[in-house]
Amino acid sequence: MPEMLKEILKNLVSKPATVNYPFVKPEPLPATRGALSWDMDRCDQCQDCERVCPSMAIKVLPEEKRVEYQPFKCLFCFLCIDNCMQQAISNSTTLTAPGYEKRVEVFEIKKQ
Amino acid sequence: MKLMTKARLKSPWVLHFDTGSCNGCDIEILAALTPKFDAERFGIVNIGDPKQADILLITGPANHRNKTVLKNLYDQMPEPKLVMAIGECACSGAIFHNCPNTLGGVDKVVPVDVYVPGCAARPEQIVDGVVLALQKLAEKSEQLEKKEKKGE
Amino acid sequence: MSSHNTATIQKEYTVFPFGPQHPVLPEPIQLRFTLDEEKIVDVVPQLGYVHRGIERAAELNDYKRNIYLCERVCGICNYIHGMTYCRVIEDLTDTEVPERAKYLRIIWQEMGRLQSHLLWLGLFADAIGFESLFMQIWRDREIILTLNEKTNGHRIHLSTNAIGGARKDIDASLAKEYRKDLELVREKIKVLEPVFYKDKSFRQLTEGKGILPKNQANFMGAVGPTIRGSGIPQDMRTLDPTCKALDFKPVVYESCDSYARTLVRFDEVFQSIELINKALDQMPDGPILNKNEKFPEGTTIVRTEQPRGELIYYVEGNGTNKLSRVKIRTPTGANIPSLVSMLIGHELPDIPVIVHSIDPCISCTERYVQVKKEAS
Amino acid sequence: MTQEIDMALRVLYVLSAPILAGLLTGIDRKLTARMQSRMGPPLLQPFYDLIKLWGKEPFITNNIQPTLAFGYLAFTVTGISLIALQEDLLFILYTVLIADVCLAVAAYSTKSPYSNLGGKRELLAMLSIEPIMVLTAIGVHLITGSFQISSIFAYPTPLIFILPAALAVQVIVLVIDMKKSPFDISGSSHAHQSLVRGVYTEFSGYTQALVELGHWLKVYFTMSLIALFWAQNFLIGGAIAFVLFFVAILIDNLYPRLDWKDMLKTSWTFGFIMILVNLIVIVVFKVI
Ligand code: SF4
Ligand code: SF4
Ligand code: SF4
Ligand code: SF4
Ligand code: SF4
Ligand code: SF4
Ligand code: SF4
Ligand code: SF4
Repeated sequence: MPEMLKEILKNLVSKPATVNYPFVKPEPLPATRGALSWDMDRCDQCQDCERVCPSMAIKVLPEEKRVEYQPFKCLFCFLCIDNCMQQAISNSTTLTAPGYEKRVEVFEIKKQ
Repeated sequence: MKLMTKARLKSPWVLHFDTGSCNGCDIEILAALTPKFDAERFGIVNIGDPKQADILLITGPANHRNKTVLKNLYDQMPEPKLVMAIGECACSGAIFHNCPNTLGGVDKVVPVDVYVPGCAARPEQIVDGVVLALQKLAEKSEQLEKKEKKGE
Repeated sequence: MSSHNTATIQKEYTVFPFGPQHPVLPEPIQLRFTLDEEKIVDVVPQLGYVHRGIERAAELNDYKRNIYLCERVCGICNYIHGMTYCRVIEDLTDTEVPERAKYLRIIWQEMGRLQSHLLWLGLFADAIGFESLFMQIWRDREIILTLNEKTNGHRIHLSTNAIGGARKDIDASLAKEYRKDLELVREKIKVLEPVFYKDKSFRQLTEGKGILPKNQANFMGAVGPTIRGSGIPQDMRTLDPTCKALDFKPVVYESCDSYARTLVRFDEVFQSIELINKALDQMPDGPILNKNEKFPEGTTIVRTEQPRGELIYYVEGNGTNKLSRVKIRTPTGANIPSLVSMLIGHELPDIPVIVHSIDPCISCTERYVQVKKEAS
Repeated sequence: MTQEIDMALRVLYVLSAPILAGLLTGIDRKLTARMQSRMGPPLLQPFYDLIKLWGKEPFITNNIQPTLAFGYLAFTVTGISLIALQEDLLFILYTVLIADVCLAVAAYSTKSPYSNLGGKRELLAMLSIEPIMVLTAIGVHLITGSFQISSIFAYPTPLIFILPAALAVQVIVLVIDMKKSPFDISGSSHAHQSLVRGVYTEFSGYTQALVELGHWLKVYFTMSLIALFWAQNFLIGGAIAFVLFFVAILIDNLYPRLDWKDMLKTSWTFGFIMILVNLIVIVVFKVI
């Protein structure tokens, strides 16, 4: 007797396990590692994040007073968040969106 | 004529090639085909034959050995075709940026149409990426048809 | 290509390339089969398609940055790779790991194994054309991945390793979810037990295929489920005192064929769930991270058990922030000689079964295999 | 008047074949998906695939391949038309056999080892279903005294009551024809096997569309035969054929792929014995 029979018939009559993404978007879990952003009011350009980043996705340019972040290079390991003394980096639970180009995100300190 | 474009959008068959990824993205591509995400909803079939595929999914940073294989596979695919770089290391080398045998991103070998971030790229992101790719496919399809009309 | 192989081609055997791009193998390895009709006469593995040079990069980086590079030696056993690297560095810097972190490591290590074994059982089903079983197992595997995401935010790469402990903790409410979800997985996989134990067609396909006798397994240096399926209880987890405290015993099957290797993995799924549950129960309270800013000095070896077998990290430190040598020996590399010996004499339709039965993972294997320029 | 309606029905049967056959494939994919607790593609998916393939840039491996692909389709269509004309059963079976040969030769005509092995296995698949079909046809002859399809209709009782075992054996034929596991050895719709796409490997663009359409029609043809043999009422016949179709999909999901030896073994032993026993029972007990 084929042993899968019961399971298959059960599957056939029950609802499919499919989440109809992207038409149905499930709530992201609170721990989900999504896109990063820099709060430049807090950042003191110490370059700690650049130093710990294992894939060199961050460039801190103290002279130009800005941070360049490459979401298409980032591993979402969040070492930068853990290591920033100023807690200037924060993450959302929204996943980084795919794109036609490799974006570079620039965060600048507003000039007074 | 519009029917053809619609059919193309409804039936993107994919070919997956690993150019030295860590497997993370490969298993997520497979996960995108399995019940929870079921990419077959969009007509996506993992076809395994470059001559019959529409979208080439590449994972991994590409290296000196497999770049010829990759180029070959790309050339064997008939038009209209698209290339998606899945995962950070396929996009830019990411963690493998200083590995001596990697090229740092598959766009050094073949033109890439859609970049999907994430390490590993999650099935949701891959599905989003396919949606983007389909928009591009629609443009390509229309261009192709215009060309055909001119040719006649 | 060996001269032996060229000689056989002249006798007009078919040379059948399996890979590097092949749907049965998600990863690019090429096995060149020389076939007499459908019978395998010779196999020449061709490697190098995923070689990246990770070991070299690990020597170029600051040693602290390497954790996540080592995780990405491979995505499937990522946690164990990262953990082994951390343990090597802890050894070299004399860092004491807090008790709680040790238990956390066991939990995530077993989560990785669970995920990997389920993945493999599915892929194996797929390789033999059992699509419904593949879908079923991968559907249930999603529960594990979601659980991973609940704790760490990632489905695949956990990124919770840190030198001297762990970056994340499992609190009481999470532990409850772990127990609940793992029970769910256990039930769902239990349902499939008759398929693996009894299903006639499944047994017909795997029994007696790819025999690796006990002494041969030892001689060829097989590791992991491959050697345990040949009746030798070799498991690196027995070296781990924390694992010992949870009275861990390796799963062993005696029949030496693909079927035995499948059952080892199937049983280990339940064993892993049990281990995680025990670890959750016995986990002491306390800190999880013990920072130490010393630079690694000296040489050391750490052996751990990956889902596919023994993993060895050998590291030389020289008292600076860079390491002078990182050497990783992975299970698939150790199993390839066994694979070649298993394949010869079998027929073409058996290839997927046998190749899969060692669970070949090329990603981690190809850091060190010497790359020769391919002719043509 | 009835003759005209009859004529119209026959024309309708041939003309609607591609649409019905495509829908069947769609239903197949949907059912398979649901058995695997997936949502599955839309019902019209096969048509989208076909139209897309038609619009793809063709890579022709050699000159003879498109002709053979077309031959595959043409002979299958001929087979279906011959059913509509209620021609000689053996004639119909061998016409469709030529279609299969076309496919196998097309696969052989290329250099790819995958394709060649696939072609070889396609021949083996033919080898295992043809005897069953022919034996069944002989059974029909035994009962009705003729190979003509019209004689089946003229016979007083539906054949389902006389040849039940032969009907059951048709499941094997259907499984092999649909290229479903355990017997999807020569090629499958998904790429999950050691031969990649088997016989289909070297087709692309419009030749692939032709072959794909041919394959749908081949399944449709087998199902029509099943429907024809066992009932005189189209609807009942269709229902029987559909039940068998469902069983074939179920079997696909229940078994892993076996090799060609098992396929030959199953069809030549199990299939033969079932039909032979059926025929012997008929002859001995004079059921007719
Ligand atoms: S570590 Fe924090 S404060 Fe320092 S540069 Fe980075 S973001 Fe700014
Ligand atoms: S990073 Fe540390 S050691 Fe280096 S200059 Fe700054 S404070 Fe000194
Ligand atoms: S999350 Fe990790 S990889 Fe990404 S920028 Fe931060 S440190 Fe770099
Ligand atoms: S992007 Fe990350 S997970 Fe994906 S293949 Fe590359 S290293 Fe692995
Ligand atoms: S194996 Fe060769 S290429 Fe790779 S890291 Fe070592 S020396 Fe470099
Ligand atoms: S090459 Fe290295 S790992 Fe292999 S046997 Fe020799 S010493 Fe051991
Ligand atoms: S054995 Fe396989 S899964 Fe594990 S690390 Fe190596 S490549 Fe990855
Ligand atoms: S073979 Fe060459 S590279 Fe290898 S250890 Fe000997 S001398 Fe060094």
